[in-house]
Amino acid sequence: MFPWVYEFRWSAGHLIFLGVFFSVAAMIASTLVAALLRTFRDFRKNDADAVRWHVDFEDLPSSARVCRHELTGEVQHRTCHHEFACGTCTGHPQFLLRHTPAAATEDTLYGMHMPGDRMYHRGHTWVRKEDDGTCTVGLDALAERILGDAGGEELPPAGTEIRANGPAWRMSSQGTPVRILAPIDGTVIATGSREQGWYLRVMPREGCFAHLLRGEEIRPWITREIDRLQYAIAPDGGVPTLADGGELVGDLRKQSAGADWDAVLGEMFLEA
Amino acid sequence: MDKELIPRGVRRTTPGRFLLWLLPWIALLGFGLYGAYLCLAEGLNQTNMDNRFAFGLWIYLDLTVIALGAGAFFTGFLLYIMRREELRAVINSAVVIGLICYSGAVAVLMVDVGQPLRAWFTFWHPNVHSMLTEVTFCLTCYLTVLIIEYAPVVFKNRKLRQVPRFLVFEFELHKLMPVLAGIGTLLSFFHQGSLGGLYGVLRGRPFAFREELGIWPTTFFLFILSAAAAGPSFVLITTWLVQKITRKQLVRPEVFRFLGKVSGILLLGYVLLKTVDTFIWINATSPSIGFAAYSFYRSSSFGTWILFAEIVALGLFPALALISKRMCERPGILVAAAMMACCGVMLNRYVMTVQTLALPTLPFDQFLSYAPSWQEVATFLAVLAYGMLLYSLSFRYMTLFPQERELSRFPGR
Amino acid sequence: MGPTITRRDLLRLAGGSALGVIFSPLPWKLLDDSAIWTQNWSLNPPLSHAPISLAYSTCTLCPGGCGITARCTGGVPFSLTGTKSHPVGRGVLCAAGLAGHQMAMHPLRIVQACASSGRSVGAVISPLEREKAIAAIGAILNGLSARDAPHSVALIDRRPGRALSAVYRNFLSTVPGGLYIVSPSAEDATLTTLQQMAATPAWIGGFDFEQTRTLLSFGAPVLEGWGSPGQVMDIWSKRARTGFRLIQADSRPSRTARLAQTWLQLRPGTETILALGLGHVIIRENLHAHDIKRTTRDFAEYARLVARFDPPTVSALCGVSKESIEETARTIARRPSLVVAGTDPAGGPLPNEARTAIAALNVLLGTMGTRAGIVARNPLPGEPVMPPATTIDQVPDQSIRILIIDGAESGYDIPVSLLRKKVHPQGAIVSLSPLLTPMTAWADYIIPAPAHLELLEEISTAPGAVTCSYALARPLHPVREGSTDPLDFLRLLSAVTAGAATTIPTRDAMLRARADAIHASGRGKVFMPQDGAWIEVKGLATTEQFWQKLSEGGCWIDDGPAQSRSVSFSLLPGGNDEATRCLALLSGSETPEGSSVTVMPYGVRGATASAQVSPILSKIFQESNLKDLDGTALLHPGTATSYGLADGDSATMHNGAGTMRVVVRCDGAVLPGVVHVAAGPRRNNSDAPGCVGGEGILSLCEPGSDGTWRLTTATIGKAHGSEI
Amino acid sequence: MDPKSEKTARYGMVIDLDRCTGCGACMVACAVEHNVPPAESSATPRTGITWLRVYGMDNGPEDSGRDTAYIPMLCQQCGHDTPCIAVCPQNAVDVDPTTGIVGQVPQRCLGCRYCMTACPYHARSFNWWDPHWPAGMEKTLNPDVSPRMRGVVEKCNFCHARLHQAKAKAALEGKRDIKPADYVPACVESCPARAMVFGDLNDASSDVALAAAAAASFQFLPRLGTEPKVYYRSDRDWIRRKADHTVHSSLTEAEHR
Amino acid sequence: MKRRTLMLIIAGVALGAGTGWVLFPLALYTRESQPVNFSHKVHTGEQAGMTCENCHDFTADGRFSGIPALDKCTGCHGATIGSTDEEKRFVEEFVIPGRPVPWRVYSRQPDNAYFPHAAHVKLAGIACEECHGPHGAGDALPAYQANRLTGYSRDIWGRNISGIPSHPWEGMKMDRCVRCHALQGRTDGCIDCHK
Repeated sequence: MFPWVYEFRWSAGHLIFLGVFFSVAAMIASTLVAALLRTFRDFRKNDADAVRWHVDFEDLPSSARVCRHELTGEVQHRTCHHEFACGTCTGHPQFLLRHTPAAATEDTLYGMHMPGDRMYHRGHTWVRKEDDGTCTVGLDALAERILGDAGGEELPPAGTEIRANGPAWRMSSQGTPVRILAPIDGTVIATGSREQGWYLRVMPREGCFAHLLRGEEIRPWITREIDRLQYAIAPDGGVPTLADGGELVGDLRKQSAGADWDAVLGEMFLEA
Repeated sequence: MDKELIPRGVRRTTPGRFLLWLLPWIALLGFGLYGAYLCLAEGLNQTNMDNRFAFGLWIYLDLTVIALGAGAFFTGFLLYIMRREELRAVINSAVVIGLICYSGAVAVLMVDVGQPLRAWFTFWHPNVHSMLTEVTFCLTCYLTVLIIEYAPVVFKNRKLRQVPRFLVFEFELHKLMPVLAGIGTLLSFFHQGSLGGLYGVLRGRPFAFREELGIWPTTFFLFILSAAAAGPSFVLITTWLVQKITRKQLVRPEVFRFLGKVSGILLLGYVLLKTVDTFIWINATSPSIGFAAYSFYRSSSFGTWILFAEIVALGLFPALALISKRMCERPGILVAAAMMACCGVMLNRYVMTVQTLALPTLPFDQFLSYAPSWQEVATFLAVLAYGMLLYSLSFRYMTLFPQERELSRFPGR
Repeated sequence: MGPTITRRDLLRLAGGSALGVIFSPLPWKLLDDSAIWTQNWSLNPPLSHAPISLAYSTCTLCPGGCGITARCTGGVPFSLTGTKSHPVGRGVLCAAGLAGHQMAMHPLRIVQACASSGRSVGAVISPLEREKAIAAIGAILNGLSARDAPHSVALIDRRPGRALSAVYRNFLSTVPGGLYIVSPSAEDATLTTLQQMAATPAWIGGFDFEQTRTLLSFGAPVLEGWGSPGQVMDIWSKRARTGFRLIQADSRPSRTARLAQTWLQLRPGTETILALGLGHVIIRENLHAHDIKRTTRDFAEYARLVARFDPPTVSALCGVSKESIEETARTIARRPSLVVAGTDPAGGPLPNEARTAIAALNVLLGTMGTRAGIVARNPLPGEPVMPPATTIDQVPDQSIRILIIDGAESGYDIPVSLLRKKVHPQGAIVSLSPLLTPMTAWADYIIPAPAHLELLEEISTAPGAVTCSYALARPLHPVREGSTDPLDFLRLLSAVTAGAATTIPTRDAMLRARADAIHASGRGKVFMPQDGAWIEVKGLATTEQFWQKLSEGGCWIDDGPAQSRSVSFSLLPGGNDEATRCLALLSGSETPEGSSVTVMPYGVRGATASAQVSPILSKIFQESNLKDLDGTALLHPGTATSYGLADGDSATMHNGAGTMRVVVRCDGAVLPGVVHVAAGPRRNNSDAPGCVGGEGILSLCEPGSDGTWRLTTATIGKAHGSEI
Repeated sequence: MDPKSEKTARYGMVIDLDRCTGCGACMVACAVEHNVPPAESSATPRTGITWLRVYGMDNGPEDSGRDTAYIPMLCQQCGHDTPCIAVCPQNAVDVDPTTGIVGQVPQRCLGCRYCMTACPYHARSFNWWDPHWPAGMEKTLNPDVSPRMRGVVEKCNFCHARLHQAKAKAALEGKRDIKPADYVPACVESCPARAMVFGDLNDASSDVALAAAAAASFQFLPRLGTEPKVYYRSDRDWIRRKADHTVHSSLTEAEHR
Repeated sequence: MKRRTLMLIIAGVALGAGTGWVLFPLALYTRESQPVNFSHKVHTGEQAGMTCENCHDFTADGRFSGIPALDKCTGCHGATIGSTDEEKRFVEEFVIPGRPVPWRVYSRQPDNAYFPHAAHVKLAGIACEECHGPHGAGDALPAYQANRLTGYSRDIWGRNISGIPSHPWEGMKMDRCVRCHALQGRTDGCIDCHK
């Protein structure tokens, strides 16, 4: 095998064969090492959450990745490939040039309180800019409905850095753990609670709101979300429609207890 | 606990029923391992192999599973190198199948050799002219590759992915997959080939001996082609089976059709080359060393019908069926054709292993027969059971079919 | 960083030490050592490192008397070869002889006196103190009285002509009803018959093969162990030059028959007819010796008898074509030629009239007493002239009270049933065999003798040889504790026996007496194996010197054959009733009825069912198809299919005498309706070396009135059940 | 030491099939010489260990079927394209360059049995069992030949241990080349019919070289191109016809099989 | 990399290496002393002045006798000739009862290795010391160490556990044979040295 092992012959056949073998072995090894090094690098840059979001996003069904400009009907069909980071999207600015989204016209959708003065994240959190430059982060009404009487919030202590699409906090809905995606980058300065109607007070990083949904985008988005919810709860569309007479039914949980809520939560909170 | 391991949003049966499904396989595995233990402890007298039938069921098994396991490398090749994205739907499953086939084959080989503790001599003092050396080197390397390819599938398990290190490593590894796929293709190319060469070089066995092209006998290339043809078919069959057993739709129909088409085209190529090779063998190779090819088929049970079955019935027919669009529209025909294709390749391996040794060479030889002992069969079944277990576990706890979740949620879309 | 050890810490430590170990010799040396362990495989026996030496002796496995050169390490022989240019062995050994040094370690070796629980197959054999056993035998001996006469105390000597044989006879002469029985070896068959036909009783003859050109053999296994193998092989391998020609008259496709230049495949049991038929042609064509009238007393009667055996008749009965009968007659008439009657090592002798008819051909052709024929041989000096010994078939049934079976191997089988018939129900059988042969297993008492090459023994004239020879078999192994020299057995027995008052000589004295007599005769010369030198006996001043030479492995050879005196023979010693017996044959033998087949047992000399061979002979009997394991049944494919049998099937054969299991081997050269069953070694059984099966095919062979068992009938059919 | 001063030999053998009577002495002598253990109880002709095996062959139904030849088959020591050497994955088989003897080293052998499938003469045996000798018989092992372990292949090497001793003997006298008489394989030595001639084929004057060159001598399956160094001789041409396997004969064989 | 981590890893390495280099050899080899404490020095020194060949000689058929049999010793030591207790013991225990001395052979090769001394000594003219070292001058016999796994003497591998000889004569493994033969430009077959 090696020149110093007896029976090693300096013949062409030997050299070619072993040459190929050793280079293959080397390639396999280096691939592994490369992967490991890159892993460590990611951790040094603590991109772990970014990676996780990236992986999760990859696994999202296309129905969950509808572009905001499709929502507004500016384009027939468009699926997001930028992990909802419109800032990095090349198409987004052109759309904005052509059409600036109008403000929201109503605060109640399907009987849910979805005020238009807030910006919404695909993970069903809202962000409200306060006058002191901070932001308040909360769960939108649909999320509250889906979670039902959720509890066991694990809110990040003040001073924690959160990054958009990274985990903001965890809570559990009837035993099922749910992680809530952070809508924006920033530093937590205070924590609220469900009763208070908000969860985090965040000092945002500059200009990290581009990707949030707002104004006229909200209604079509919620409509599609309810649509997805419907499928998630009953793939075969067995149960009566959730929104009867424009009102989302009261207690989703009771209404469709048989559903795989674990899957539903994963679906709706964009968790693989 | 069990629930938290199952991927989100896919339906799996209850732990109880799953265990019930595993039990028989576990029992079978135990039985098989006992048989293998006997062979290792008592020596190979436990088998029905002998000095004349020095290769038996096990070698045949190795040739076969490795041919069928070729799906792993070829799917990987098409996906990562040829960028056929539709195959992403089955790549994980293909990798698991490959892993099972190759690790199983290596395990059986370790029982098959008389002195397993000396296995590493092949690396330390390799005889590079031996086809078996080529096989050994490639198998070990490719098995490593398969394990590495399997790792991401494991790391993406719902529980494990919670560990950031695993998730990130998986992510980084996945990005390098094309490299591994490339290496895997190279390795498979060589060992599928050298498995064919294994017999082609036997000038002492006129039935198997073939002319050399370059440094390899023609069987080298025929094996590569046939394996590449059988691989996708086998992936197709397994996927179809899993769908039937779990009563779920796991991949979109067009994936089946694509696999079928690939398999068909390669099979057609194989059949053509095989035919040419056979004619050369009958008219030149075999007579040149004093044996009339027909004499191989006159003696006892191996008639010329074998040639026909191998090349036409289980070669040409399925190839045409798989290629034709109209046929492939009908899943029944598609699967049947794929099965025929696999059987054809298995038959080829069988003939290569068994008929080669059964035929006499010396004028006073007799035609020999051989039937494996229960220990041999048991060892074989152990591999089957091991495969079943590994696949079942992988299917339950890992995402073998990425499309499953969406298909289960939005059927038809 | 607190003092608490976390799991992560342990992991780091482990990782570190793994690294450390990798950079130490441990894993690599272990890998290397494990490989070395598989390479020298400590499970294998270690080899001797003692110095190598040569030792010379003589093989005693059969009467052949081939010289042995043994390579020894630390005094233990590890390989045997024929002593180069040995006058008897011609420098070669047969397959059995080559493994002779292993017989002392035979798994079926008995090394203590035993008593058997019964005479049924698989009887329990349990150790018994030697003195007790001998006392018990003595008690029976003393208990014998005129009341239960006619009774006999019989001893079967399987190797007559030894000094030991003489001692046996002396002992028997002193016990009431003592009876000395011999089982003649095959080569003697023709010669003893000629003795009976000769006018002068003490006529001893030998075959002058070396010179002869045509050998007509009636079923003698000439090329499979006959005479001294070396001599026969020598003649055979030179045949291209010398024109030696072998004509084999044999029903079985034996190796000899297949190899012989001419093979007359005659129907079973038609040897007499063929012999007389040949006589017919010889006389008709006037090919007989010119002085036939002078050398025979009843030529006329003979001529009248054979006149009835014209070729067409004979051909119809024997299945040998008329032409080849005539051709054969003419060939053997072209002298020098010899005609010999065979005895199959397992199938036993030919019937009397066959032996006479065959021997008569020699007389007819005038080969008697002439060069290249059958020549008179000088007796071995010191061999006491004794009345001819009894043969077993002459003993009345159930008359034997004590039967002692000598341990020496003649190489030929006797069916136990034959002995059983002769022994009284209350009688006792004593075996002196060192090995647990089927015959031994059937004995009531076993006083095992030392094994082959453990005891100083003698080998005299090989059967059928023209000149006598004498050599000592020097022991190559120490005598194993617990075995008993037959001489000691006799001594102990006579000590406890009332009548017996003979003094039993010591082995040394016994053999020296022989040696001295030879030396006194002053005849012959001694071959020395060390350097192949020849030493004239006359040149050796003292008997001590002669003895010295013999014990160094020397082999004494007499000077040439005796002056042939013209002897007259009777061609029909049996007179008229013999003639009528022969004529009766013309009516044809009754063919076995419907379902049953003609069964002929066969064996290889020294490797029959009753003679154990070294386990290494499995190479030719079990691990290859060269020779047949016990219970191999050769059938014509046609016959096999007619009984629903195929090659390799296991079948059962059954007749009045018993049932046995056989393995079918189809052979196109076998006569239809005939089954040849091998009585040979069994497959090695390392798991249960002590266990002994039945007697094999011979248990089906009921010896007939004429004391032959070579032909019998039985039914054959596919075996059911798995027991073998 | 300079290898050139050592004569390179090409040891070979000629077996006279007209002399062989199939007595099997050679097989026993061989087994004893090489410490081959006796058969296990369940061993068969197909699982037994025989470095040398005598086969019987008759002239078949197309002739009388009555004429029989016994054929001692041992490793044919193929001199060209040696089938077993190329296939061994770990160099356990090689040709000894100075003697032309094909050597098999059980200590290196992995037991994959590929060489056995490669050998057209079935001259190789596999150790299906642990070697086992009856109690005491292991004392009678030949000290010059190491017993093989379970799970490896073994075969004839022309009694190479005897060549070792011959060389040692020569070396003691300061010579490199051996006396031919000092090196005779066990089978040749034991053959009662003297049917085997052994020696150096390179030495044109040797008996074996002359016999091999004789008209009546032939090889088995010469068309495979393996150039065996074991020759056979017979004056019976049906034997020569069968030995030289031709398309014609292979067909007729098939007819009758 | 925190300091603690580094320390832990270094400690681990030390631990592993220690096991491999120190404990492993102790565990691997047995130690047995020879039946008689034979002094080569006494025999080869001036008072006796014997050479290697006097005891380790060849037999007529070219075999090497190796360790001499008892009779060699008895030649001189038929009765006690020296003054040492060890010799006295030797004579009483072995010579008088004629019991062969169960010497443990340091350089005993496996049964499957064939080493013709004749070729190496007579033809190649290799001196004994080149392989066996200067033990001819040694006064006492070192303890015999056997490898528990392979059963061979430690001297085959060499005293140094790493396998790197600390003396030119140390180690008698195949690599050494091959290296020397390669230097001689010999082309051997396996069976030239394996039996």
